[in-house]
Amino acid sequence: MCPNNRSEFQAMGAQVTESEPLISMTGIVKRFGTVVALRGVDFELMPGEVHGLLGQNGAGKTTLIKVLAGIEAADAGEFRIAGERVHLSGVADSKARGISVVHQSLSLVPTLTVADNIFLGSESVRAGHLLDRRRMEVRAAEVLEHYGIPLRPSQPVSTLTFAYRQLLEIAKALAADSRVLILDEPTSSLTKAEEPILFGAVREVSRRGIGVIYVSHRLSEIMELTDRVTVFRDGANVGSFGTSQTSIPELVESIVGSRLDKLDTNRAGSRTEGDPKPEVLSLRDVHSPGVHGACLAVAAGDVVGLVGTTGSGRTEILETIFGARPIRRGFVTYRGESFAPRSIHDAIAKGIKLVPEDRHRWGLVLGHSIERNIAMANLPRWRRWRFLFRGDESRSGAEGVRQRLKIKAPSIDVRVEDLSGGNQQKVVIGKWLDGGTELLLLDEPTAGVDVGARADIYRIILQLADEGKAVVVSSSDYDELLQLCSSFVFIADGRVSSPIDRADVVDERDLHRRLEEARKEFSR
Amino acid sequence: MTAQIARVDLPTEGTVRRWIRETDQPLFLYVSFAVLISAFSLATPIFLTASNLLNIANQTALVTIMAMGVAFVIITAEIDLSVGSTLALSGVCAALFMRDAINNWLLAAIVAIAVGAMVGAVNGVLAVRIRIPSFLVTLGTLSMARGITLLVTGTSPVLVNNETFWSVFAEGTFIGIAAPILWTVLVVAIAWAVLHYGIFGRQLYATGGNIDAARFSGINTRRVKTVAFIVSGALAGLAGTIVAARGHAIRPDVGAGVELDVIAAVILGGVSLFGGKGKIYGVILGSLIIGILNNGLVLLGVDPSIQLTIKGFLIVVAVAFAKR
Amino acid sequence: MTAQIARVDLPTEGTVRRWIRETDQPLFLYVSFAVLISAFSLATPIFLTASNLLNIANQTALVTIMAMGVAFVIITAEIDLSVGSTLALSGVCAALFMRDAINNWLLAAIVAIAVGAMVGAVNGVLAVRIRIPSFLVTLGTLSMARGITLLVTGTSPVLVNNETFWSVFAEGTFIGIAAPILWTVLVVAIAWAVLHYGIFGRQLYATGGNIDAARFSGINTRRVKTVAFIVSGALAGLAGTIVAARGHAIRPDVGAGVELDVIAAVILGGVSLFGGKGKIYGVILGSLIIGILNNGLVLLGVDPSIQLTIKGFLIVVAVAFAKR
Amino acid sequence: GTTTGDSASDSGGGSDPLAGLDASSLVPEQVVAKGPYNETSATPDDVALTSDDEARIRDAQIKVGIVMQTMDIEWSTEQVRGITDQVAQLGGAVVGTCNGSWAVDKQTACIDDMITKAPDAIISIPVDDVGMAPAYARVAAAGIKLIFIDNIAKGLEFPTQYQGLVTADNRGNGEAAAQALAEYLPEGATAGVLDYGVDFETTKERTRGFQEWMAANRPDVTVKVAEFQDPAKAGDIAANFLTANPDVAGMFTVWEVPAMGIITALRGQGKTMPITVVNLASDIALDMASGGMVKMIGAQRPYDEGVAEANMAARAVVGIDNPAFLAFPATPVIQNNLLTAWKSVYKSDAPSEIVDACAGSCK
Ligand SMILES: Nc1ncnc2c1ncn2[C@@H]1O[C@H](COP(=O)(O)OP(=O)(O)OP(=O)(O)O)[C@@H](O)[C@H]1O
Ligand SMILES: Nc1ncnc2c1ncn2[C@@H]1O[C@H](COP(=O)(O)OP(=O)(O)OP(=O)(O)O)[C@@H](O)[C@H]1O
Ligand SMILES: [Mg+2]
Ligand SMILES: [Mg+2]
Repeated sequence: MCPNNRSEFQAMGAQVTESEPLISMTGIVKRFGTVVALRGVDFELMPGEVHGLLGQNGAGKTTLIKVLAGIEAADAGEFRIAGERVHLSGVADSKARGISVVHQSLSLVPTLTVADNIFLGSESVRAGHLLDRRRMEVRAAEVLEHYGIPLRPSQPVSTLTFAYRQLLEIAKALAADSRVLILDEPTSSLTKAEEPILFGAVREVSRRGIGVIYVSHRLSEIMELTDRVTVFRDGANVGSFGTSQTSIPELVESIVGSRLDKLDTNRAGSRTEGDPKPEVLSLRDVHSPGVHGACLAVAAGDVVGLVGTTGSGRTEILETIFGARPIRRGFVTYRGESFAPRSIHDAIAKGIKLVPEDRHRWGLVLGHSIERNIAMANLPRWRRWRFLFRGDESRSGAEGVRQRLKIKAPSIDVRVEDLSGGNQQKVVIGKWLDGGTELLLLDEPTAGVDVGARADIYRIILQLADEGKAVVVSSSDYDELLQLCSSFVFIADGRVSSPIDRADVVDERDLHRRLEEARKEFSR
Repeated sequence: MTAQIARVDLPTEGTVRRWIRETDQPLFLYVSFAVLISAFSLATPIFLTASNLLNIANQTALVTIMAMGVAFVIITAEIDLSVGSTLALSGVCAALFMRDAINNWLLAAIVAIAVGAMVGAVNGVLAVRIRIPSFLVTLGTLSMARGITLLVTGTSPVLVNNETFWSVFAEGTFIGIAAPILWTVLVVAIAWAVLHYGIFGRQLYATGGNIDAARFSGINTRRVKTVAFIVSGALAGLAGTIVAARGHAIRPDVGAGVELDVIAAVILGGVSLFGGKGKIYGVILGSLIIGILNNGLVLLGVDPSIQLTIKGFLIVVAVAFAKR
Repeated sequence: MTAQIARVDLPTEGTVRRWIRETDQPLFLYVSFAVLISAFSLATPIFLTASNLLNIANQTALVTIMAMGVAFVIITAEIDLSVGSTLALSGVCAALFMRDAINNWLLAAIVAIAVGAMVGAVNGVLAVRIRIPSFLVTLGTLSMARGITLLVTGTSPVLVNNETFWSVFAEGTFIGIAAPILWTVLVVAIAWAVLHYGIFGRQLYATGGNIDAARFSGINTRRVKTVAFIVSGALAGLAGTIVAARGHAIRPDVGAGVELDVIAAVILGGVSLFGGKGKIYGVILGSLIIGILNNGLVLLGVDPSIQLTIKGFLIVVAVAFAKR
Repeated sequence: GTTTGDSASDSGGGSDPLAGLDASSLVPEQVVAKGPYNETSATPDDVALTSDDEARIRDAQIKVGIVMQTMDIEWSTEQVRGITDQVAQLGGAVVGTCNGSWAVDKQTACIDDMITKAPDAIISIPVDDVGMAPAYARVAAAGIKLIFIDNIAKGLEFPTQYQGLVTADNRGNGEAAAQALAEYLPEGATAGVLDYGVDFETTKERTRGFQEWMAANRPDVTVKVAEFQDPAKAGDIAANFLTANPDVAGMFTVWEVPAMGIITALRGQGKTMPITVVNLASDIALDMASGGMVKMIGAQRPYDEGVAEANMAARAVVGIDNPAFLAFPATPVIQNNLLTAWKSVYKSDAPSEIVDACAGSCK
């Protein structure tokens, strides 16, 4: 980044005396209609510290952040920035006070370019009202390059895939000269390959005395990155610990409020032994937009993990199987017969279901109720006399999903946009829980889902597998893959390696190493 | 624990407010509706007479019928500006059919509805397959249909000489209720069932709410949208039939500009132009409110140049006050 | 509501298609534009004469000017149906001001634009603060403004007796180009600068493209939308001034229905009704294409009924063929 | 084109062929228009009221409803004013005025609303002489008297279903307009007609009058016709028509709105040519006053018509027979009788702008 900025940063770091907290909140209360999102929360952020914020889905993390960002006004409580008591008048106000946020649900303008988005609301101007386009593009390029983010300033955001949008969100926050940097689940679909970009950036800014609030459900990240953690439960602060004094099991316990029995992952491995099971799906040299000669075989009871870096084309492969991308070349056989899904409609009718990567774009009608969203995917099941819709069955079905996945909402009539991120993801999974699934495709299935619910979802997936369904998982969370999968394939630029058995993989580092090897293979 | 929160907190909010928030029912419509009715019935005794109410129903019939179809289209986040011209074209076709081919009321009606459906299908295909913004498509078919109508009639009216046709679609009454009203009731009933109790309704809402999510849930969004356009066209065809029957003749320039009234009724009824939202009875109230305004202001003998102003004002107020 | 984003796969698609998508340039407009021009100039020699081209420019001036403002509004994902009535109201106010108060061309023009801006402000406040769907708000102000215009004039034209006014806004020429064209050029230039080189332009696109993102980025989306409505109103006011100058008088019923032409030009110009998208020169081409169609078909002496049909057809084809 | 250039110079200076003319010489000997059942027109005196008629009417305290085709134009306002004044004069009251907004369904609604208000008589101009017929039939069925303006609804019977029709001599005005325009057309010239491209009886009559007179008296003149269907677009159509036909030396059109369109178009093209038109309105009058392009206006008498309609309605209510058809004779207006004509049509002095613009050249 340009030197003058760095000096600005240092200047700001100097301003705040070590003793005084950058942010201190006491007794913050926030209600949404019937829901109490924050019930008297205390929170403190010191300069230069990386402060982890943990809690179940719906615990109130994002709400607290919205209050900090001036998006929501607290109903009660005291809020100080650098010792000065403030009542934020709005986002502009909190920006002006040096708070910049990476939001959980993407907040980019798809019709504008990367540079435009980075400087949205803080454009550089020439002659009063005219934009200084060149300056913006140059500065954008500097920021992106400085933090090693692989994006072109002139690229329109509508062409970016989810992971890249997430990186752009981060770049946007970094570009703002800020005192406080808030990251709300920035890694939900970043892979090991991009983690260094993010972690490097976080460490750098904290070195400059900037306070960082880091929300994540990936406890390993928390342990690695943060100095201090605060845990929320049902809108209340249930304690802050120095990261060094705590451990993952302890954190899990205080998050969930009870001890969580770890899945025995060997079960996943063990299922691959024994007599050969019928093949459900096989791709041979399949070509489609973004997929270049993919080969893949999935047998009943298998849980195959797709391992790849961002942009590798995992999403594309899944979408191709799902009929969302026209197959240009190659052979697909599905449950014995050759199969070329003409449309998603087609694939779903044949029992192929996809949990998409970007829940807001592909998963949900945000303005509709939980019930409507779940029903949307199960209309054939609730059909009566060809034309009519069995509303009661649909409601009880949705109610069942809500309880099974512990979706935190007053009722199934709540609009999905009013749910917390993780609870929204649960709804997306809930759409496909029951009803004629033969092949389940999961793209980042547990992005933003808390540890407790995550375990439940794993159980459900493994249960499906045991019932003889086939499952394909794309996840950037290697721990997740290791817990779920019976075998792995490695993906790079739309091509697929030969599978390896779960039993042959030791741990996350091992998995990452093998991916790197595979990518070298491909590039040769 | 989550459940607890729900149980604990639910009572704290008024059930009415919750009902409004959770279901997007345009409560305000009831209110402005009630206000209007009471205001007018206080102002003039004639207003609440049965005959006058039937009067209003009869006058709003056309708009209500077309509003049902247009609502379908708008719920899928598309728009249909062509209903006015479609009405004229299909009405004229029915009339010509009776004059030059077979003078049979039923066949004529079928012709009209078929023609309307065809226009709708054209709209659908162009908007959905070729992906032209439906605003443009339907603006195009609007002037095309009108042009064709003027051509085939040579701009002069087409007479209808078929007693049965007249009475089935306009003059006949059943337990004192005029045919157009009965047709409206029938259409509304079906639309209601389809939208709120039918599979197709769910598909419409999902498609309009988030077309990608709908597709990824296995809904054939193209089919859904196309069908919506066809329904809209067909209902415009029915409206055309009624117009031809009412006038014992139909002019090629009939129905020009009616699309705005129809869309106004739909939006006033709480249907969102961005799709995925709206209720049938909202639309009914919407078109009734407009009808009542027109009727009441005339009964009060308000000066027409002021009527315009008042009407615009009241519509805005109705909604504004609703949002409180 | 945020705009839907089409999923795309960069690597696999042709560079041209990609270019069209990435920069939402309505390429097809160029093409259909070229096609139209060549077709007409082949069909009739008069078409390409300087006088006729000025003719077209002069005819499209009003629509183009208003289209600029309406484009601003539509880019923020709102809509403005009231421009026609606003034109009439502000033109009439200017005329009355000159007749009954001070007969000064400049003050009169300022009055007209101020009145227009005021109507726009009303639209803005109702649509943005009270959150009434702008379709309804502007439909309301449409009939209110018209009603007021008819009231203050008693339906009779208001005469304008001010040579300077006539020549500044209508009859005067500069290097052979009529005043309305020059005004259009001026407005277009400013709109262009604001939209594509100004902060405000960014804010418009952001607000229309993803209002939450815009808000999260500290953009005062309410202010942005309100200003867009005000601009739209003010430009309708300018259009009203030109109308009054052209006729040496202005009738209260002028400009009825022009909103559809204006919106058509905007959408044809590649501006999305869902907001966040669109380019100024697209809008210009949009309104020119419509103007050229009207002009060419009359030059060819096509029967008006057929004209309608052809026009509708060509508009659809132009876009359809564009999407290939 | 050169032709227009010449005619421009003609119309410009004192050599204006109409300058010395007596406007009344343009009026056809007797009313040309014929009634719907080919009746010849009565005269306004035929519906005048004797003092004892008036007495009976006063006792009846008649209630009258008005249903217009639009309320956006001066002509309608004047009609309503004439009716309202006269009804008041006769001790009655206008119970309501409804705007048909050029739409069959809207005007049908108007009629039904009026019937609901149960006045003694309804005075109305149909937006659609065919499609409105059943609605108007209901008026008679409800025992309400019905007086038509300009045109009856097809198939209605006099006097059972309607009790009178009042109109202007549209065809006569067309003839007068043709005669006036002819003065400006050199041998073998081309005249243009900007016609309303919709089957609307009133305007068709005017065009018929114009074309019949030309055919009969100036066979050397070629008449070219352009049609508009949306009055708002008439100006553009005119501009394009004149560009396409540079030989056109003078224009006739069917009412003031398209006339203003032509004027605007010509101004835009920096051309000028003689225009004749039907219906007196202030904007075209201003142009005429200042010796502009409008040379002759075939005026109607909306206020007087309104008075006559009120009289007929009143007579019908108290059971006095009306003539079936009353057409007010054409009232040609040229620059030299503009001010007097205005006063006789609108019962008030012409607006000051017009008087100023005359600069003494009008009376
Ligand atoms: N706009 C809203 N309207 C109603 N309820 C809301 C709204 N926003 C949040 N909530 C509720 O507030 C509670 C806290 O939500 P929040 O998003 O802060 O949770 P979170 O800790 O961020 O969860 P996650 O880890 O899933 O992101 C949830 O129960 C949610 O349903
Ligand atoms: N910067 C980029 N701009 C536009 N398209 C990209 C970009 N990077 C990748 N893509 C396209 O997106 C496809 C997959 O991107 P995506 O990030 O979804 O891959 P993925 O393997 O699903 O990784 P992830 O699921 O973590 O995003 C790539 O194959 C490529 O076609
Ligand atoms: Mg959250
Ligand atoms: Mg992906």
